[in-house]
Amino acid sequence: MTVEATPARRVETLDDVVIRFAGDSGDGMQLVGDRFTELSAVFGNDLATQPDFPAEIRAPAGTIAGVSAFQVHISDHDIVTAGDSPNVLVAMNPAALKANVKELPAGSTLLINVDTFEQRNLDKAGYAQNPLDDDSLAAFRVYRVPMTSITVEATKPLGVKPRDAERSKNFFALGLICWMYTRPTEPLIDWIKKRFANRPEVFEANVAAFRAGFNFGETAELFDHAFEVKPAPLAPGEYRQITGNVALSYGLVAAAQAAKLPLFYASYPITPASDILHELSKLKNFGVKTLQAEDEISAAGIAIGAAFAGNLAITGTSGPGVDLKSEALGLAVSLELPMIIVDVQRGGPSTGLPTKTEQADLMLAMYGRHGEAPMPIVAASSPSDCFAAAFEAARLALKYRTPVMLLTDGYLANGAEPWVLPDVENLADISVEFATEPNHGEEFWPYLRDEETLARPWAIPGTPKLMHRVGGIEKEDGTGNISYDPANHDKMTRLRAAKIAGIANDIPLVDLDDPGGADLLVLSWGGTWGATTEALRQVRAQGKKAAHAHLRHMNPFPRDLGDVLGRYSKVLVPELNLGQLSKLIRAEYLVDAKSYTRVAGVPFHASELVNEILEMMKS
Amino acid sequence: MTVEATPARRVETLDDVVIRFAGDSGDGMQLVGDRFTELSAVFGNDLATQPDFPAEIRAPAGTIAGVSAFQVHISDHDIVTAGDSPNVLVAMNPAALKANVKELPAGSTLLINVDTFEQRNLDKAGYAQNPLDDDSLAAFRVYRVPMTSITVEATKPLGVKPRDAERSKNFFALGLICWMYTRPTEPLIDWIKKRFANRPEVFEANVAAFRAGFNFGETAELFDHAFEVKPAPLAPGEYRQITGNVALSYGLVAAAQAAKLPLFYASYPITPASDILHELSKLKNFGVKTLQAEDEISAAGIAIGAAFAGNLAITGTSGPGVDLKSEALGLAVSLELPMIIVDVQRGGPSTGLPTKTEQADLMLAMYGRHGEAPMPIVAASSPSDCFAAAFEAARLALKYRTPVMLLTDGYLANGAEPWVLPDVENLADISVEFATEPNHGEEFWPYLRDEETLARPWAIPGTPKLMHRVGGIEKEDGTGNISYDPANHDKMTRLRAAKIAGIANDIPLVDLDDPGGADLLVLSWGGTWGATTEALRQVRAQGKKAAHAHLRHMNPFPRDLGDVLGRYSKVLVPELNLGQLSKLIRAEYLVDAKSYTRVAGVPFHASELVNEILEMMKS
Amino acid sequence: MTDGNGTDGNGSGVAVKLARKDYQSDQEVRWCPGCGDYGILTAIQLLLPEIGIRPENMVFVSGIGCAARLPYYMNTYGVHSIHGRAPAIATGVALARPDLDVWVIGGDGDMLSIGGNHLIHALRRNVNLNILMFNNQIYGLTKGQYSPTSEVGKVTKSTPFGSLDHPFNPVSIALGAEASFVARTHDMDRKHMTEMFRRAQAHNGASFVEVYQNCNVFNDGAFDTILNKDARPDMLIDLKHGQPVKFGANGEHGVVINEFGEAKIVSVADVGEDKLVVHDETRADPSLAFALSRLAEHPETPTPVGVFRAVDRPAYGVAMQQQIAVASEKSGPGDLAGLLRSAPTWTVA
Amino acid sequence: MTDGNGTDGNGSGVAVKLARKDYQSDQEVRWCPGCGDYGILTAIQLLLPEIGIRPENMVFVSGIGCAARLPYYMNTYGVHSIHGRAPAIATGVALARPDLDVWVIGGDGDMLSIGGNHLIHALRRNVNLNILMFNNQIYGLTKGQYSPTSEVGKVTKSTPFGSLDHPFNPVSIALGAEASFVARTHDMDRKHMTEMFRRAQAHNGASFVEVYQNCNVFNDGAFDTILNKDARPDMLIDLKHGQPVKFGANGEHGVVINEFGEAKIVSVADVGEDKLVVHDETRADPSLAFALSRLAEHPETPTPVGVFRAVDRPAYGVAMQQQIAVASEKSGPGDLAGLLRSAPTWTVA
Ligand SMILES: Cc1ncc(C[n+]2csc(CCOP(=O)(O)OP(=O)(O)O)c2C)c(N)n1
Ligand SMILES: Cc1ncc(C[n+]2csc(CCOP(=O)(O)OP(=O)(O)O)c2C)c(N)n1
Ligand code: SF4
Ligand code: SF4
Ligand SMILES: [Mg+2]
Ligand SMILES: [Mg+2]
Repeated sequence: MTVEATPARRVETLDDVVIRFAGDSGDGMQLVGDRFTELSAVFGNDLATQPDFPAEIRAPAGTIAGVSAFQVHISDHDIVTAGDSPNVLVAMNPAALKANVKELPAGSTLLINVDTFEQRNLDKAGYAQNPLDDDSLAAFRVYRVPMTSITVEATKPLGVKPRDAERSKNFFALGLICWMYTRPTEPLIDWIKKRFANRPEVFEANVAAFRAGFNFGETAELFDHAFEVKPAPLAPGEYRQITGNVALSYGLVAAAQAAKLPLFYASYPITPASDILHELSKLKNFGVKTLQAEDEISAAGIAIGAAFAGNLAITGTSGPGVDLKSEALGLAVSLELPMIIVDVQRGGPSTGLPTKTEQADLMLAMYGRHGEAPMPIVAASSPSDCFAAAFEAARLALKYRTPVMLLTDGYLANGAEPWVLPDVENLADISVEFATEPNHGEEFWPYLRDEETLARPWAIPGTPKLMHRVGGIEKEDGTGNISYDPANHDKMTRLRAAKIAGIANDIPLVDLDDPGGADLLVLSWGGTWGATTEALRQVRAQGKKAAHAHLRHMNPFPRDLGDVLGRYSKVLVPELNLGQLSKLIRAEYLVDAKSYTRVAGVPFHASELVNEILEMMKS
Repeated sequence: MTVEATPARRVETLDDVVIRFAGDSGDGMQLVGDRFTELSAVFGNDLATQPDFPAEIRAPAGTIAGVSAFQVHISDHDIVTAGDSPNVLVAMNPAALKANVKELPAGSTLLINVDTFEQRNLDKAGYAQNPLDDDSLAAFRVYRVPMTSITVEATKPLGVKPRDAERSKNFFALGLICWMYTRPTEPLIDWIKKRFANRPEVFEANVAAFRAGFNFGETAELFDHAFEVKPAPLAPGEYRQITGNVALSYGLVAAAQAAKLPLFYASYPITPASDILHELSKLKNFGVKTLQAEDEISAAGIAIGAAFAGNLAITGTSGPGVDLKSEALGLAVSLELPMIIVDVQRGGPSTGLPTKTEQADLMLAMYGRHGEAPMPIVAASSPSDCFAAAFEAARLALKYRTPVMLLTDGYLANGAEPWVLPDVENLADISVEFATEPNHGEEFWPYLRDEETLARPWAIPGTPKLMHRVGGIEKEDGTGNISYDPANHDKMTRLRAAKIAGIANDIPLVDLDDPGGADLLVLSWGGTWGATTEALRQVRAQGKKAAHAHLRHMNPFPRDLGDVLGRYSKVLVPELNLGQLSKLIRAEYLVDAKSYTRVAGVPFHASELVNEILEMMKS
Repeated sequence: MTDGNGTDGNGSGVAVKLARKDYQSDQEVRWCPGCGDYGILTAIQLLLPEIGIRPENMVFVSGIGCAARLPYYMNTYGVHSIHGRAPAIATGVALARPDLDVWVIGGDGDMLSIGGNHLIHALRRNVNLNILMFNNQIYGLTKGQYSPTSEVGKVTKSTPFGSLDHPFNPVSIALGAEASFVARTHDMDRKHMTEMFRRAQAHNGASFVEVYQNCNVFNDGAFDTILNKDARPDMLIDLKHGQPVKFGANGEHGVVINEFGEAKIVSVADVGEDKLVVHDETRADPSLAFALSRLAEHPETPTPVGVFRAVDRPAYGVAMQQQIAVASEKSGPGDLAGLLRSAPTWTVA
Repeated sequence: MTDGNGTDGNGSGVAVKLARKDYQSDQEVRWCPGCGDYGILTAIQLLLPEIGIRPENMVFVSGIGCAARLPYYMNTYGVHSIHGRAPAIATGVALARPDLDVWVIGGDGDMLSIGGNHLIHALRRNVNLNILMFNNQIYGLTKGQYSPTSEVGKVTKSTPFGSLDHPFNPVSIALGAEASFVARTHDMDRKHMTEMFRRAQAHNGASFVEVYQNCNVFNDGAFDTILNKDARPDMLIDLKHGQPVKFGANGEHGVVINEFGEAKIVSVADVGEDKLVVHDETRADPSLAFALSRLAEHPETPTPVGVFRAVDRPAYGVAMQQQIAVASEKSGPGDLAGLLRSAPTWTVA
């Protein structure tokens, strides 16, 4: 039998709710967070999630540094962020409470595992006195639940040892939340069954804990009623949940198929980019080649070699790795070979905040190579959008024979959202022709360019009659032979620049969202799409008019960006850096863009953007 | 006895002359160029030189690729460039003629070593027919001199074998030029004596060749008269000739003395920066430590370690090396340690044009690190100015505990000019105090900042009670302990930025050269100072009004730059890149600066800037 | 390497013996519970007071990784730098200040993958560094990818079908890189670790110590076959200078050098004690040390621990100082005014 | 490594024998007159037609340096890349296209200084590359600084008072890095070079060949003591598989392995022929090769040339292909639509 909500009970309906599961790294918060998310997805809510791992390897249990949290936002309407702050916080221990309570708005709900609130844990969390005994939590609706002990009780009949039993307490918490928000329970129990198929005792303990949690909500006098969040009217289609790193990996695989080329991914592990390597290394049956190089320079070099040899070559990393690849990327620019560099941005400078998000590598992508070495830049705007962004990066790289920088960030990489599966049968054909014949009488000139795209031919080893040498020294226009001629260097420098600039004619115009009559434009890019979009919804909900343009192509910009900017008397550029895009557009279009920045390693809150926008409207 | 010009002979006086010695790499053109320069310097002319090496290791003798040239500009007035194009070309072989003649204005003088104009050499140079036999040189005053054979003749008496004798032909050419421009000859003969002291036969041969050349001018009917360029009324003082790389090396040594710190230079050889390593490695008795590292990353790391240990630490390289150092420089920014990175810019991207000059690393210096990692940038404007620029870079690095980027270029590095020796007794004191005591009660807080400069204390190993750890992970403001706190990261990011921005209050205002009434401002930076200054002199000589500002500090800019720019309706920014400074000032001050660019690996010609300026005045 | 007197003349005139706490920072130690790194840290912190170099004269430099966190826990000067670059940064410290005692701490990825080049060059230069490489045959901090010391076929996050790379033998590569001091120890035997660290610190020049370290989260038990208590006698070959290479509970196993210069494991009973190779750390030729290093193809076979090689060679920092001393002796202390006039000068009145 | 039939089926059906010219590009060769690089280039261009792999199936990858200019002179596919990175770039070519024959060319600075890490990792991975390192013990292209193979005390532009760094022995470091094929030859003996290059090319996996090369401009005569015609018999030890290691005009000198596994030079008369070590390239254990490599402390002592080591080990590219084949076999060719559905999906009508 499965747990059923008694039809009689009262249920209050909500538009949306933001729940954060917080506990020790060892408490399995990410796991129950994922489960709840999937239940809600399958149930039909729109949703967005945001995990928050500790940066430490594994900080001591019970300490603030060791707290791991998972926030999920579910709703009955289309949403774009994981929510500014939670309405409900599940705190498995004092540290989890302390680390998260300050973000809680007054009136929100607290589910606390009281069993853990004894002296040792309070000390570890740095609580002078037990917050449950003073009025520090007065502003919240606090539920004190002995999660551990009930879990142990519930699993005793199975003969589980207490120490093992305790491990299931996260499922108790999940059960309770599932009751509170009237989630279907079967899929979860099936999942536990599958997951722990070969460890029946664990399976049983977890199920027992889950049911205990669910029943606790049902029977305990604590809660006078449960809530429900109705399914959202999402666009029809087949959906799945996906994180940015997985979407990006699939986007690369899709691009390789659409280009009819083997995929070669060379990388050196680094947070938060490692999962792309992990994901792609599973896909050997797709013919995907992955190599864990000895360092990032090698990974970039390997990708260059693979590109020369005719593969769709990618190297992925985060900021520190991009620094190291700089010289190799300059070579790729000079060789004019197709290739993608993925930069999953994290907090900098230097080692910075490895597990946090940031947008501060835009200038590095633009200018992080000596000499004039221009490179197209594509930025993803949401976890699922990483699929399309990767595909677009591949299209540009192949068509224009150029390295392309693909920017995502830690928030997109680990965040998840529902995604309508694309129709893989009808992916755009982005395949390009290899050169097969001499292109200059009997000779082959590797730098004889296509008039329209200015791309040079891609002649791969194994092709008779097209043997040629390429290198990083300046090349004679056309023949590609070494040339120290001043005029030729000037010409080639401008040709390389013109080729990249010309891409502006091959990308969409600014996708402008203007309700009409706005004189303020919010210009955003990359991972802040969600927060910015939500902010504008709220602003408009207040009857105010503001326009929004979100950029995917950071270099070159859409060819109409100048005109668009010109139409607004006020331009606001919100960024998780000190104003990098704003510098670029000021230089390019001489518009007095105002930049709103926050460099805290966390996504924007829609609310702060709303305030900023309203402020600026006043002024 | 020494050669003396017969008093009788007629001599025409010139304001200035530009002479270019051109021959095969093996012909010793750099050597005679240097000698002529020194003679003229000691004679009292103002002068500027510009060597032009072949990029090849050693291209086959007689080929265009193998041509090596040396241009020297001597004058009786203050000059700032080596001259746009030569008035006199000495061509030791057909390749030298072919490679250089196209730059010769009509009416200029050609001294040709006719002995080399036989078929083999003409073929190697790619001459279909002998240019001496057709009228292709009609526009020039051509002197056909059998330099080789006369040299061989002149040295026969000494019993020198013809093959060896030929080697002295460069001294023949030098002798001839010395006669033409009435240079004193003793110093030269003394020099030859010293240089070849232990090879008397070579000494005698060279002297004989030199005299033969001098006498040839005197006696041959070819030349109806000689010329003279009177000494220039230079500012009083003791002068020497100096190249940029040597001046920079001495500037670092001076800075170390003025800072009372040991100098540590870690580098990996790369053209055109290697000579700094070569120069400093000679100065062991100055206590200078130099290390040739295994690569540029290591060199940067070694400098960071030396800085942490309390040395004045420098790492020098060119563009490709700066790419590689990016990650380490980000660490230095995060550690807030004093250090200088020298970038002797060369033609890029990638290997580019290693022996040519360019200004295309400005954006790399500004933005070539992931995350927000600001760094002051100092740029030298002439060969001798590299001394002062290095000193200033050290001052800022030490005072603000920050890595500083010092930009020079291939033209400054190898170019030479007379330099008034600074008074080393009265160098500014740029020494800073090491921390010696706890700064927070009993504790030492490595990131407790000086209120005025925002610099953190420099506590070096060996100091009791101040033991501390620094690292690249974000640090808590004050204590410097690892901190993942969002607000702290935002604060530290802005503090690092504010520290660098604050330097604007510690550097001179824009040094503006405005004759009054100008509405056009030419804004230049770095190695183009000479060409720009010369261009403005010529413009003004035509009675036109234009202002000039040349920047030494590229980040931060002088605090009044915005005002200055605001005063002019037209701003022209000439650069040897695709407009990098112009982008920076457009973004910063929203001024519609027009950028004039050339990326040909060679310095600007004053003349092209003159045209550009006049054009812009018209518009 | 500085000489310490083992006492902290704290101004009071009274000499206070240095203690473990003098080398412990106030930072909470943060490795996973059960991590081998704890034991190594303890061994270091217990040894230093004995050596007696004062904390302010010590610098711990590391790259990035779990191992590389160690400097934070030392109450000395320290740099937690960037991935792979610790040997370079430490070189700068050691050459700028030969008076300091400089330690380099890092993992197998930090030092042999991204940092491989700096390591081998520091070793050949013989910079005076005490280099401890914690080898857990995995990338710990990035949560479990294989490393250059992982065995072929290793299944990790980045190699779900098993790794293809033939691993480095850290001792072999160090010897191939002309190292003057090379040793191996492991996190299960504090006494042995302490002895190896002591020797490394005492050595003039670069000393390289490989420390087998258990990552109980991502590569638990990697060394069990040789390190679990019962296995040790038959699986650990304790190298002792001047003594025949023997092991086994009753010294029943031994090592001989065959006609190809290869180290082979034999039964002492069969070949006779006198046929065993007598270990000599001080051989100018590293061939013996190299041959012995090959016994640990991977830690499934009997594995030598102890000092493989310890030879005298001028330390780089000292030689650098000497060059400066000699030059100053010869040309006198640098005179800047004179230097500026090293080329012909002329005066304009 | 591709198999070539030595003929160029030029469509015409008539098979044309490949000749030297088929491997020569139209670029003028530009090294200093008298540079040892010329001879090496000639040896390569004369060998290739014999091997018979068609030019279009060959790729020459180099870094930066005089040596690294070589690819421009080959009428094959080629990449003149950036300083030190050739082994990495070549790895990408070789793994993307195991059907190609990939050569890596570079100098001692390119491969052992800035490129050291990529080299040792390419060797341990056993990527199918033919790596030729032209060792002139100097930086040629940058006009004469010392290199990681320069002898201690070398006076160069960057070390006017003499260098302090103990040099690498390229063969030793390659062996320490688990190389499966290691050889040494020199630019004065085309026949020997040709043989070594042939062997290197035929080897499956990474082959490393050190080529002593004279830089007559910046380090002229670096190898004279061993290479000048009269010296050679007594100074070059020509290693031959399966034969006792002997040299000297009349084979009067020999090499024995002593009880410490060290290679020592002896007089054959004194010890007797049968005491000489019999060279065996194929030993699984690299100790013999390593011991022999130590004979060339620096080229003033008798120096072995020839193949030190040649053992079979799966080439990385082949193993990579196999993993893919097996996976495709097992799970069928990749189905993108299925992949997207690898997580639970739900449908909104
Ligand atoms: C330039 C750069 N690349 C990659 C990383 C990510 N990273 C940090 S530590 C590490 C390897 C950790 O393994 P190891 O060095 O063996 O140390 P352990 O954690 O096992 O002690 C990696 C790949 C980084 N921090 N910087
Ligand atoms: C990143 C980078 N650093 C430095 C250089 C300068 N550089 C070019 S070749 C070279 C070394 C040349 O020596 P080697 O590799 O032995 O080749 P050789 O010229 O002796 O044949 C150096 C330092 C460069 N081109 N790129
Ligand atoms: S991950 Fe492994 S190595 Fe790192 S701290 Fe945890 S147990 Fe130790
Ligand atoms: S510099 Fe040396 S190595 Fe380079 S080409 Fe000339 S002789 Fe050859
Ligand atoms: Mg490890
Ligand atoms: Mg070399």
